Amino acid sequence: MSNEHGESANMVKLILKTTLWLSIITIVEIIAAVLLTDLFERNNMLIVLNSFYIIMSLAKAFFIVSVFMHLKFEVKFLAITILIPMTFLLFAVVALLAEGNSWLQMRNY
Amino acid sequence: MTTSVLVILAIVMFALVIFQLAKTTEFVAILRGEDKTRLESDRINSRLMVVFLVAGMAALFWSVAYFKKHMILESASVHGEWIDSMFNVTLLFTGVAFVLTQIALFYFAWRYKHTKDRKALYYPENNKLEMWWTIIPAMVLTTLVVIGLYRWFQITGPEPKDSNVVEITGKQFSWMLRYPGKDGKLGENRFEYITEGNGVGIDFNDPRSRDDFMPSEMHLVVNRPVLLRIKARDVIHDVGIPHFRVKMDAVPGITTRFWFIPTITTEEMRKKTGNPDFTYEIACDQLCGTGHFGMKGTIVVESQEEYDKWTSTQKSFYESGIQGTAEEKKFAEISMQLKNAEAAKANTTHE
Amino acid sequence: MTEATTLTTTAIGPSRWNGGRSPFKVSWGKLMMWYFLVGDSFSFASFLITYGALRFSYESWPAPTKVFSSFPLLEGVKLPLMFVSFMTFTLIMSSVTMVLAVHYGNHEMNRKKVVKWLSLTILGGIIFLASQAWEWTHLIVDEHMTLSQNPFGAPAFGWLFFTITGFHGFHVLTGVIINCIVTTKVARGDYDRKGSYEMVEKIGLYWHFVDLVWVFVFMAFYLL
Amino acid sequence: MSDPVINPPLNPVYTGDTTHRQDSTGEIHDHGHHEHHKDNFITKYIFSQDHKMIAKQFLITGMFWALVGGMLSVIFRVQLGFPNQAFPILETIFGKWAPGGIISPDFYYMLITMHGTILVFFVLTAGLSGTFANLLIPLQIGARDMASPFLNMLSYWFFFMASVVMLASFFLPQGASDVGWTAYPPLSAVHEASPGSGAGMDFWLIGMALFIFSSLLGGLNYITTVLNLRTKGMSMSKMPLTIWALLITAVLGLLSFPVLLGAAILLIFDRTIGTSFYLDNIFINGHALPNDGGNAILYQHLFWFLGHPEVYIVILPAFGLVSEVLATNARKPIFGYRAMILSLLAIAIIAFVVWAHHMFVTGLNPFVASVFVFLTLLVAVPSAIKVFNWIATVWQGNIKFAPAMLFAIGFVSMFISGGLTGIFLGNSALDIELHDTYFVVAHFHIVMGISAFFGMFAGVYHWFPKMYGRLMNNTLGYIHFWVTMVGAYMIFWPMHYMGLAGVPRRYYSFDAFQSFNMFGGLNEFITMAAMLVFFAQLLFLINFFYSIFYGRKLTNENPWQSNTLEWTTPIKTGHGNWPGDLPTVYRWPYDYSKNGDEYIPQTTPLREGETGGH
Repeated sequence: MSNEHGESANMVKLILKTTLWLSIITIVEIIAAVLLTDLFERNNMLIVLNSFYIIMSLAKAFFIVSVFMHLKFEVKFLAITILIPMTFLLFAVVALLAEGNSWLQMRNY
Repeated sequence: MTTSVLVILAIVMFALVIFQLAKTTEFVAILRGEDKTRLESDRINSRLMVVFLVAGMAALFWSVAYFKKHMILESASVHGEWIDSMFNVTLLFTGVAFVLTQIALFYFAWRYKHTKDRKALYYPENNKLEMWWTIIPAMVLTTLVVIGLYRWFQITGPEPKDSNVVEITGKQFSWMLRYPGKDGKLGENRFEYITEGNGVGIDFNDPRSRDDFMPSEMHLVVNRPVLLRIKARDVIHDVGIPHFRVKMDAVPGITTRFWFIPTITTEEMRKKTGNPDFTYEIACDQLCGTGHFGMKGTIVVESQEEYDKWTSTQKSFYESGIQGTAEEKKFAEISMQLKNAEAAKANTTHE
Repeated sequence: MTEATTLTTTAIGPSRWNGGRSPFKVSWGKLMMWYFLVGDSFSFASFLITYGALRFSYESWPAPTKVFSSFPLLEGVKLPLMFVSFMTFTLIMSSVTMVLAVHYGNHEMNRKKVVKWLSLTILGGIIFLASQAWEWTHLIVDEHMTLSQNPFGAPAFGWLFFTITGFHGFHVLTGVIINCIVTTKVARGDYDRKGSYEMVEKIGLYWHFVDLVWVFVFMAFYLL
Repeated sequence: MSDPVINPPLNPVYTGDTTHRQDSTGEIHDHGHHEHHKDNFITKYIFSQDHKMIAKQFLITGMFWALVGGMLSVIFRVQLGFPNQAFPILETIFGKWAPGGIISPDFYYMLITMHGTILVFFVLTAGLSGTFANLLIPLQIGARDMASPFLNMLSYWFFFMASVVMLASFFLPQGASDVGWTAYPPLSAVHEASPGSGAGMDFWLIGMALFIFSSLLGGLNYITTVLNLRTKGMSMSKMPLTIWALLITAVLGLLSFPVLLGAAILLIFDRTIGTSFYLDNIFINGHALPNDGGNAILYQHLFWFLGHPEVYIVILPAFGLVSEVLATNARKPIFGYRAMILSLLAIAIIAFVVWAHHMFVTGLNPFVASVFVFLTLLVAVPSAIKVFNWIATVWQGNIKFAPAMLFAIGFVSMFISGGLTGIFLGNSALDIELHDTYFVVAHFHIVMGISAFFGMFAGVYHWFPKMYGRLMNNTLGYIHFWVTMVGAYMIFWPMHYMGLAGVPRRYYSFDAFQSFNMFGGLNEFITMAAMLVFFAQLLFLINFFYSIFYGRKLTNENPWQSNTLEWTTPIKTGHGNWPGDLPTVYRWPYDYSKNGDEYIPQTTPLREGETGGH
């Protein structure tokens, strides 16, 4: 940890830059949701838009975790121990979405 | 009451006696010298290891032979044979592994008991050995997975085109069956139509449903594929038919399915087993409440002619149970309500 | 990396703790907070996965732009997603103020600045909670979207929305409470006396996590 | 949570490592917490923050629950072994639950449900990893205490509260939960579905929620302690396998219990506020429920996402304890230390991607199922490696048959028997035949019930001297082992035969079915064996409690001549563990019979030409 003034100022700059990015992404997402949903839906391209949201959300998550939560500046192995468990979730998401889809096929009455 | 007290007293006394004996051995041990006692108990225990191994293996083989007639259930369906052969293959591999590892474990335990004049071998690692005993199980398991999945996809795959369809619905604590009737098609059913009289919610507005019949016993044609459409209306149940190797949960809200081909008629089975009362039984295999253990259904497997004769005697559920009764009025009312509700919904969404 | 050996040489008193070294160069408190968040992310994930699975089991799903189209005090005007954008920005901004509080705590041990930024964070949290309260009330009272019915379509949307945003709101609420406690402690000078503002950093992690979860809750209910 | 840092300059790396302030006092007597003035009875025995005392609390609460859980099984085995036979004493004790001396079905289902819940969670999770993680982690890694002794204490008290709630549920008018320990909705969600689905289920859910908090608090503590508080020289590659196993167990718990909490919260909502996460189209007791649009299988996914790792949470600590006991008593290094760690890690990772193998016949999508078949059978590989390595550890050893060693060997035997049947069940096509039959009961009781118990017994016999400074009676230990070993096989082995015949589990009686009712004699035999084994456990309890007070006093701080750090502490270990400096570690913990020395403790500096590892 350094108390050097320059480093501190740099950090503040990085924080503000990250804030800017987060805001831009959010604005873009909302604009897309409000203006483009109908267009994409009509052309059966909603999946493109949805993938866009997911990628953008992951980008936002990356910014929050790496800069705000400071993980970028921690020992790399710490980051690894935190991120590896998240891959289990990835598998669970895929499996459960597949399941949800099959429930749709099986719904009765 | 008094006998129970006596039994408990006897047990307590017995425990105390054992305990006293154990304490005594401890004192004796101190008197005799601990090392000596330890060597002796080591010897006893190491011998018991071998005794356990031999006696255990003997008991295992004896009991398998003894229970063979009970535990090997004649498979009465096509895929049952597949499952049985898979079972045998798996048993072969696991059996070999079981016998070898148990023998090694107990033999080593006996062979390498503590002696003063011998030192244990400092042998922390052998990569080659470890590699082999990773690769061999992996290969065996791959084989089993391949066989297993091949069969799994066959069993769970689409049913043959000429399958009969039977709908089976679980409720606490019985099974309700529905056959498609003469037209060969099951009518629609809908949850909202369920009443005590119309147990599976048949939609009588659907013309296909008018000839559906609901027998109390399941009849199947031998060597003819049958598709079970499995439903539940209150909690989860499970259609388990051990002789056909059939098992599938009945889940409220969704329809599950299982198809199979019965290969042995009830008559033949009676001869084979020498049991004149033999019946195929449906059991509930998923805990569904306090009556779970009595949730039985019965199945008759018969020839096509017998089956046709049976179907011809069955009365349609609509005609025998609904038509002209209070149930029909109730059904009409619900129909009306549903229609109105749907219309109202359509209106609001249009807004 | 200061090895513990230097400590043992000073022999007496505090140096009795002569352990090895932390592989991650962090205190146990921070490590514990991190792993707590990993665990908590699994509980959120269980809810969001539930959402995904149930949503995939429906033919149709209400369009978020239709459901969330009101703004307080502007009745009758359709402003799709505008209010939630406001909420999202509140949360992002409160995250920024929090990270600044952490920063000034760690780097400058500047009590005044830390208190200022923490207070703003709390304010952001409260605004967010108030907004959520308005949104819920509006949906329940005006739109009649409740746990058992949903005029916009699939009933599951309603109860999933209330459960998941409720669980998130609960996290925000606890975050606000903890922030209040820590702010008082900062103002009292507890951490100056202690010589470390790490507590601010730890609650900061928690607060950012709440923001992080919102990213996905937002995506699930308002975008997809 | 965070306490003031004392003298930060002296502790530059560990700002925040303040619970070790007891070490910073300079005066290191028996109790370290100088701030806690004197230990009175309450701070020493009840609200103790000493990890060793908390371990004992976990152990004794766990033993209480094991006794209760075991008793429940004996009672319901009476019904299975002697169906419809009246035992008036049952009515005397249980009143309306056993009218005419015959257990009622309601009571039977309540018993099996609570038996499962208690043994899986309260005994084999809290009692096993709670005890040994608390006892061994600080002692074996060379730490004064847990990272946060306060949270550690809280962890026990949450467990205690969970216990109270669970115990209280037995006395509800409608009885405790009776829907199976897995609590599948709708049975568990709909109040009228079953007598125990009402208040009993509420208590069950509250109890489980408290239990989850306890596990999470404990687990967080174990993980941070192992990662952050190791003594000098105790690198990850020098940790005893017990610590590895306990660390991985804690990670599994940390990741999977929150999901159970999620599942439980949704279930609570379904029960109380009218959501329908798990409910759809339910018509019960003559009326339809308003709930609409959920799915019952969803709960099973969430439950087993915890449930499967939970199986490993139960068995991994036993792996660790057994590895340690085997190496110590065979006077031989554990074979393939690195392979043991890697297989632990592999099992832990696979644990998270196999949960749906509990659901092959629940209407799971067949394709999804096939992925799970593949992943499930993968588990067998690391498990096989472990078994072979244990056997190789015994090979060419110089085995001392302490009771702990007997249980360790018994564990390996049980684990083989139960593990191999898992290969049948993991293969979905075969699972069609075996699912929910006694084959499954046999499988999981042997592989995670008895095996984990054997690991626990091995641990208790081995570390009892560390806990109480006295020795347990060996003869009683031998009797305990042999009766349990033989008896456990007698109980569970024949269940395979019943399972093959398709006999379903959770049946109160088999009278209704001619397919299942031919095992009467066998059931009677199993019941007798179960009683025998239960009484053998009483012997263990007598031995345990007697030895606490009257056992032979330890004369040597290292009775088993073991290498690990806990045996370098004094016989009466105070709070803070080591009276002087913490020990420094130079070598791995398995230097047995190396270069002519019978054992070389980890604290022995390396000799000329030696490397620290193996």
